[in-house]
Amino acid sequence: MQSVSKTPSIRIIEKVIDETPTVRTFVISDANLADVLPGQFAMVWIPGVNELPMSVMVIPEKGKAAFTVRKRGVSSTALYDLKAGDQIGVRGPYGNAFDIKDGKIALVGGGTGLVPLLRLAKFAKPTNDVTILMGSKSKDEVFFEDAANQILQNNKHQVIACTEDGSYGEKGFVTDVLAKLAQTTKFDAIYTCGPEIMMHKVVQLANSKGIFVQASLERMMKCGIGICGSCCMDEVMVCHDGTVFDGEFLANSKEFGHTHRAKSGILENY
Amino acid sequence: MQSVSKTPSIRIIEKVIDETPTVRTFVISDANLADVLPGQFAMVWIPGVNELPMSVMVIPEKGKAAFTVRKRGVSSTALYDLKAGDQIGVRGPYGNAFDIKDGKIALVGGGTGLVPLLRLAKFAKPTNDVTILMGSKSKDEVFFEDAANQILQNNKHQVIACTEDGSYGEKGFVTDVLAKLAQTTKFDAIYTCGPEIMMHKVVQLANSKGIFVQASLERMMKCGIGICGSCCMDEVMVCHDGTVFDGEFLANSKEFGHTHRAKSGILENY
Amino acid sequence: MTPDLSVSIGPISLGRPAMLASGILGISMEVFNRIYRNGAGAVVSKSLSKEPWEGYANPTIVGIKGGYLNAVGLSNPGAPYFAEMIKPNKDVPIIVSLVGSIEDEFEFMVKQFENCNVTAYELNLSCPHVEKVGLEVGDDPKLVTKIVSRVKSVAKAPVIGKVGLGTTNYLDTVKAAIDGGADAITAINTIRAMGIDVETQRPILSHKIGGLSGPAIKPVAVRCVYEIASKYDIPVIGCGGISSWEDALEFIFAGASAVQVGSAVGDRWIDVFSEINDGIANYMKKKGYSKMSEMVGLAKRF
Amino acid sequence: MTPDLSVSIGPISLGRPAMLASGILGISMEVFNRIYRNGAGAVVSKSLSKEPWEGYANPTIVGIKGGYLNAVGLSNPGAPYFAEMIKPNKDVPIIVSLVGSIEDEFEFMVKQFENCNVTAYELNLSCPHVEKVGLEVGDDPKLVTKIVSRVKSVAKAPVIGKVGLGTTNYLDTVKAAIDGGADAITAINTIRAMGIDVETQRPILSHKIGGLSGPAIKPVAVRCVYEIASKYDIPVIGCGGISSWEDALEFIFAGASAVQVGSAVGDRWIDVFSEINDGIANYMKKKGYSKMSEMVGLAKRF
Ligand SMILES: Cc1cc2nc3c(=O)[nH]c(=O)nc-3n(C[C@H](O)[C@H](O)[C@H](O)COP(=O)(O)OP(=O)(O)OC[C@H]3O[C@@H](n4cnc5c(N)ncnc54)[C@H](O)[C@@H]3O)c2cc1C
Ligand SMILES: Cc1cc2nc3c(=O)[nH]c(=O)nc-3n(C[C@H](O)[C@H](O)[C@H](O)COP(=O)(O)OP(=O)(O)OC[C@H]3O[C@@H](n4cnc5c(N)ncnc54)[C@H](O)[C@@H]3O)c2cc1C
Ligand SMILES: Cc1cc2nc3c(=O)[nH]c(=O)nc-3n(C[C@H](O)[C@H](O)[C@H](O)COP(=O)(O)O)c2cc1C
Ligand SMILES: Cc1cc2nc3c(=O)[nH]c(=O)nc-3n(C[C@H](O)[C@H](O)[C@H](O)COP(=O)(O)O)c2cc1C
Ligand code: FES
Ligand code: FES
Repeated sequence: MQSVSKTPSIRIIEKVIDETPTVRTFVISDANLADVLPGQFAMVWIPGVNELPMSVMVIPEKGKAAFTVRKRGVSSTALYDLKAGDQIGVRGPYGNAFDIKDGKIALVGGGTGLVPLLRLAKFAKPTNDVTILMGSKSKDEVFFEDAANQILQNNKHQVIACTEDGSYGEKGFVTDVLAKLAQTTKFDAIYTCGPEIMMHKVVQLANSKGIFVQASLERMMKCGIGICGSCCMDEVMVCHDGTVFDGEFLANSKEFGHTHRAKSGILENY
Repeated sequence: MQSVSKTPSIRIIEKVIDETPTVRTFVISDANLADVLPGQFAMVWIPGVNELPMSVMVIPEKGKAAFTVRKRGVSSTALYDLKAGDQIGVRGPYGNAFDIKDGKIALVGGGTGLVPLLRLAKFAKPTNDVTILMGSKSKDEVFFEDAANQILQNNKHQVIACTEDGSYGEKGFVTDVLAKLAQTTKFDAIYTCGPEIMMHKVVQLANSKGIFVQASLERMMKCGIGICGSCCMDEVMVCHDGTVFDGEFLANSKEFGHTHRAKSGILENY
Repeated sequence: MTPDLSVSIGPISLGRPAMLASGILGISMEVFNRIYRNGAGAVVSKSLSKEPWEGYANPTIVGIKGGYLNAVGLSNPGAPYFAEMIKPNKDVPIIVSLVGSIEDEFEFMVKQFENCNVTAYELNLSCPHVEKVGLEVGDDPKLVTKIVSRVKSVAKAPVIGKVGLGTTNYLDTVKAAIDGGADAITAINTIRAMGIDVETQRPILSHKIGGLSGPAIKPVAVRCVYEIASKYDIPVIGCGGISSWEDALEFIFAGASAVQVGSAVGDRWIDVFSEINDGIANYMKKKGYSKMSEMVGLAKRF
Repeated sequence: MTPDLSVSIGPISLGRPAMLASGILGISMEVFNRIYRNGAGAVVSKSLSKEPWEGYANPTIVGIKGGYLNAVGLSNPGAPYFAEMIKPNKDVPIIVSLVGSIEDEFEFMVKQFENCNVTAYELNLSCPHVEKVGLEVGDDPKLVTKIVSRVKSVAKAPVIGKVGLGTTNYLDTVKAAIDGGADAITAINTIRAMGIDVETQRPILSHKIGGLSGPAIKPVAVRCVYEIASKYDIPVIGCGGISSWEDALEFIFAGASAVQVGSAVGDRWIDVFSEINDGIANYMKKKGYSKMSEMVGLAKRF
């Protein structure tokens, strides 16, 4: 059984890796988080600032875990600005995990949505033929290409970077590239994590072709453990019933791809 | 590891055995208490009346435990008067246990003090040659003779009942009978439980002959778990450091055989 | 004969004894539906204010030894938004929790629910970590009487006062609520508490002080229910640390007519409701009770 | 450099930060000796009354989820008997806990200790389960001031007021003790609580209502220490649920100058004192503190 902590434990940031001009990876030692399942997340406390849900990034060394953070608002920027030696608090791991199917699988991610997908890649079966599609605006926002190739070195695999401006890899939205690919390749399963509009398109595409699909969702999270309700979507709590949901469930969701709740609990449009 | 409960759990009295006109044994099912070590006790709650420390009596059937109660004051009488089907609460087991030595051992008990000694007999090594001395005033107060023979059936053993009036077995105080016996038999260890004056004599005798000796003591008990201090004797808590103490410790005790504390904590003479 | 798990809390009748406590998963109609289907007797909404509130920054809820510490800061979508959301509801007994500082606010909020199916209003007189509302109201018995009687005068549904341990005697708050015409009392809210992280030397919650919930507070909550039920003739709803059918019965025996379950959802998930229902039904069968009301307050006979 | 574990609580100086709390193993000089040798900074006696008290019938102390429930009923051998017992004591810092209803009783008791080596008096203003004393005194701030000032006028040793959560604002009790001249405050006592056995439907304690202690109350106690230390300029001794060095530091950071350990003795035995000493010393080494006072109240800077 996985050991789950509900109280923040302080960890020292041991290493900071610049991934892009706005994305950094922070490495800590945490035996508990080192082995989380793909899709699971932790609550990361930036003392004095906020506590944010974060997917747990794969780190090759035993007993190490990491968070890959994109600098956005106040809180993620405060995290992004931390240095080696600084303290953060972590609790978790929380949430369910992707179900890994046999055969040809596609992982479709955007930005830090790649974090759970790379962990999924790490859990891939030797027989999985893995295609990773990574979307970004332009060349300087591409990251994790090497990490992906490294993790999948023993699998048949391809890593396809897609940039909207065509400055690197395939040109276009990652969803368009996936659609093209899916015309010729018969995927057995598609997994996605990233901006909700992107995931919504991926799920629609997969559902229309009858391909098994799972998406890892984001919502406003406070407790992370199914108490406060702030992460609710339809009748599920994304933190507890998810973050990973099947295409079938998502096809019936009134909220997925359309609305999410603000801090007050009011539904807002994407 | 033994599982120790600090909260009373309700048990149904399944059987009541009359041992003498003033002593009864009450059988319950309790996997936890069935296997306590010799010397350990439980706190027995007589709902609406009191909660008393009680040694746990050996019952041959698996998963069963029992209390053997002498009717004395209000509380023990209330317990004594319970019937099959009535409820009592139990928590425990608490306290330490006798150390069982090799060779010839003597168990010297009076009244319900026999309870932990019979459990010790049950834990005897196959190589132990066991002498049980049971003291009582007169014939109708003798009990556990059969139980003792039964428990020790695979050991070399003798069960000697001693009555003060000579109406059964050996005539005289159990301590006198022990003294006589010890002149001819070289005991490797002596264990005693019963009235403190009796135990005091047994310990003196053993110490004077250099025989290893242990006694299981009684004191006023409230918590049973080393919190309240009501059972203290010298610097030890009888419930937690005992109830079993070595002859060496007892020889240095200012209180053993002389004083015990009343409910208020005031020292009173025996 | 299967025992009847329905309960009456004064004028309020519910099919099952355990409700979802306020502030737990309490902002979405779909979630209410799910929890009701899973065995809750009713759902109590998150405490609603006149306007939407964002609440405090995280950490707002963390686990600690014996339970949880929270200072969510009463984030809620506001009464008008919430009323709109529950308008279509027909089946689920919803108890609307309200929070505010003065009578007028409460009146405004109750009016939002005129066309809603509301089982009762629960007035939060006891949130321990937001200024000017909750406990600060509950600690002012005169204000409590004013608020309760105003709500009584405008509400069509029964009114419950929810109390907790503040800086005045909570029994005076209960009395004040009774004087205002309250139909029932819920006891208790979380207890004001704090956790400090030893490594950073910082209070763990962003608000520093919050409320303690979960098993840790159960013995205190049972005592409060027992005291209220012994002292006053008003139905009580027990709340605080209930996570099993035994816990629920402990409150019933102390004098509660029904119970609410909060933190246990974080430990046992929403299965906790059917576990409680089944456990109580078995107990009733074993002991020969046919109705819940036969068990209310049985501990008081000793 | 080994860190200095000595603490000053106003006029009281102790060699180590953790004392044995009142009512725990607290009636025998030999036991006090043993606990002091095992690392306690001082021992607080069982609360003593003018005359010996027998206390309540068992069950008086039971374990429950998160801690212990007790209603011992303040059984104690009485101040005169106890004073006689500790007369020979030279080495062990003994804090004498006193309980009573009026100033005269306290004066009588203090006088018993004229020829004893008393480190301080701790006035129990907070026992939650005996009538006319403890909390019923603490809930009456005027009486508190009277008692404290009377004790101050006759006692040669410093005077500590021990508070808990009663029916008035405990901060008013603290204020009243300060007004009476108290040298320090101990916070908190057990919290009024109850457990009911579901099988028999009976209150478990013979006195029915008792006090909750142990880990369950720690977050509440930390909050109280933080509130007192933030509001008043008086040294505070933290008490409630401390069972590790981390727990002890949590209270220190909240503003306590020293701590008391009670229930943890039932879980970790008296080794708990040296565990706390060692843990704090290691922490100080790691973080570069040389004196305990450098750490007092550090959480207040956030
Ligand atoms: C399961 C999950 C995994 C995630 N994994 C990653 C990851 O690996 N890398 C990454 O960069 N981001 C991740 N995020 C997103 C991240 O949690 C933040 O939402 C994001 O960094 C935006 O923060 P901000 O700086 O804009 O917040 P601010 O601008 O400071 O946000 C404003 C307010 O909104 C709140 N807020 C916003 N979003 C959330 C949220 N989801 N939960 C709680 N509070 C919120 C903040 O508390 C704050 O009060 C994940 C989110 C979820 C739900
Ligand atoms: C470790 C241990 C094991 C024991 N095992 C047995 C046993 O197997 N069989 C047996 O018959 N007796 C046993 N006793 C003795 C038993 O616990 C009672 O002390 C005894 O039955 C006397 O009770 P009473 O009816 O006289 O009490 P009462 O007359 O009701 O006693 C008066 C008051 O003293 C209190 N009291 C007296 N003695 C004790 C005590 N030791 N602890 C707590 N409260 C006390 C009662 O609470 C009561 O309030 C044991 C005692 C101890 C300490
Ligand atoms: C995260 C959280 C939020 C809460 N929000 C509210 C609230 O909005 N209104 C209210 O009256 N009580 C609120 N409470 C208190 C609960 O309703 C309940 O009274 C308390 O948690 C004790 O019950 P429990 O131990 O079962 O959780 C909240 C509790 C928690 C843990
Ligand atoms: C069995 C028991 C007896 C107690 N007796 C007293 C007492 O006589 N006087 C007093 O001031 N506090 C008494 N207390 C309260 C403790 O001193 C302490 O304040 C409380 O238990 C909280 O600390 P803890 O959680 O470390 O036990 C008693 C507590 C227990 C458990
Ligand atoms: S974040 Fe609280 S329920 Fe999901
Ligand atoms: S009975 Fe309480 S310490 Fe032994």
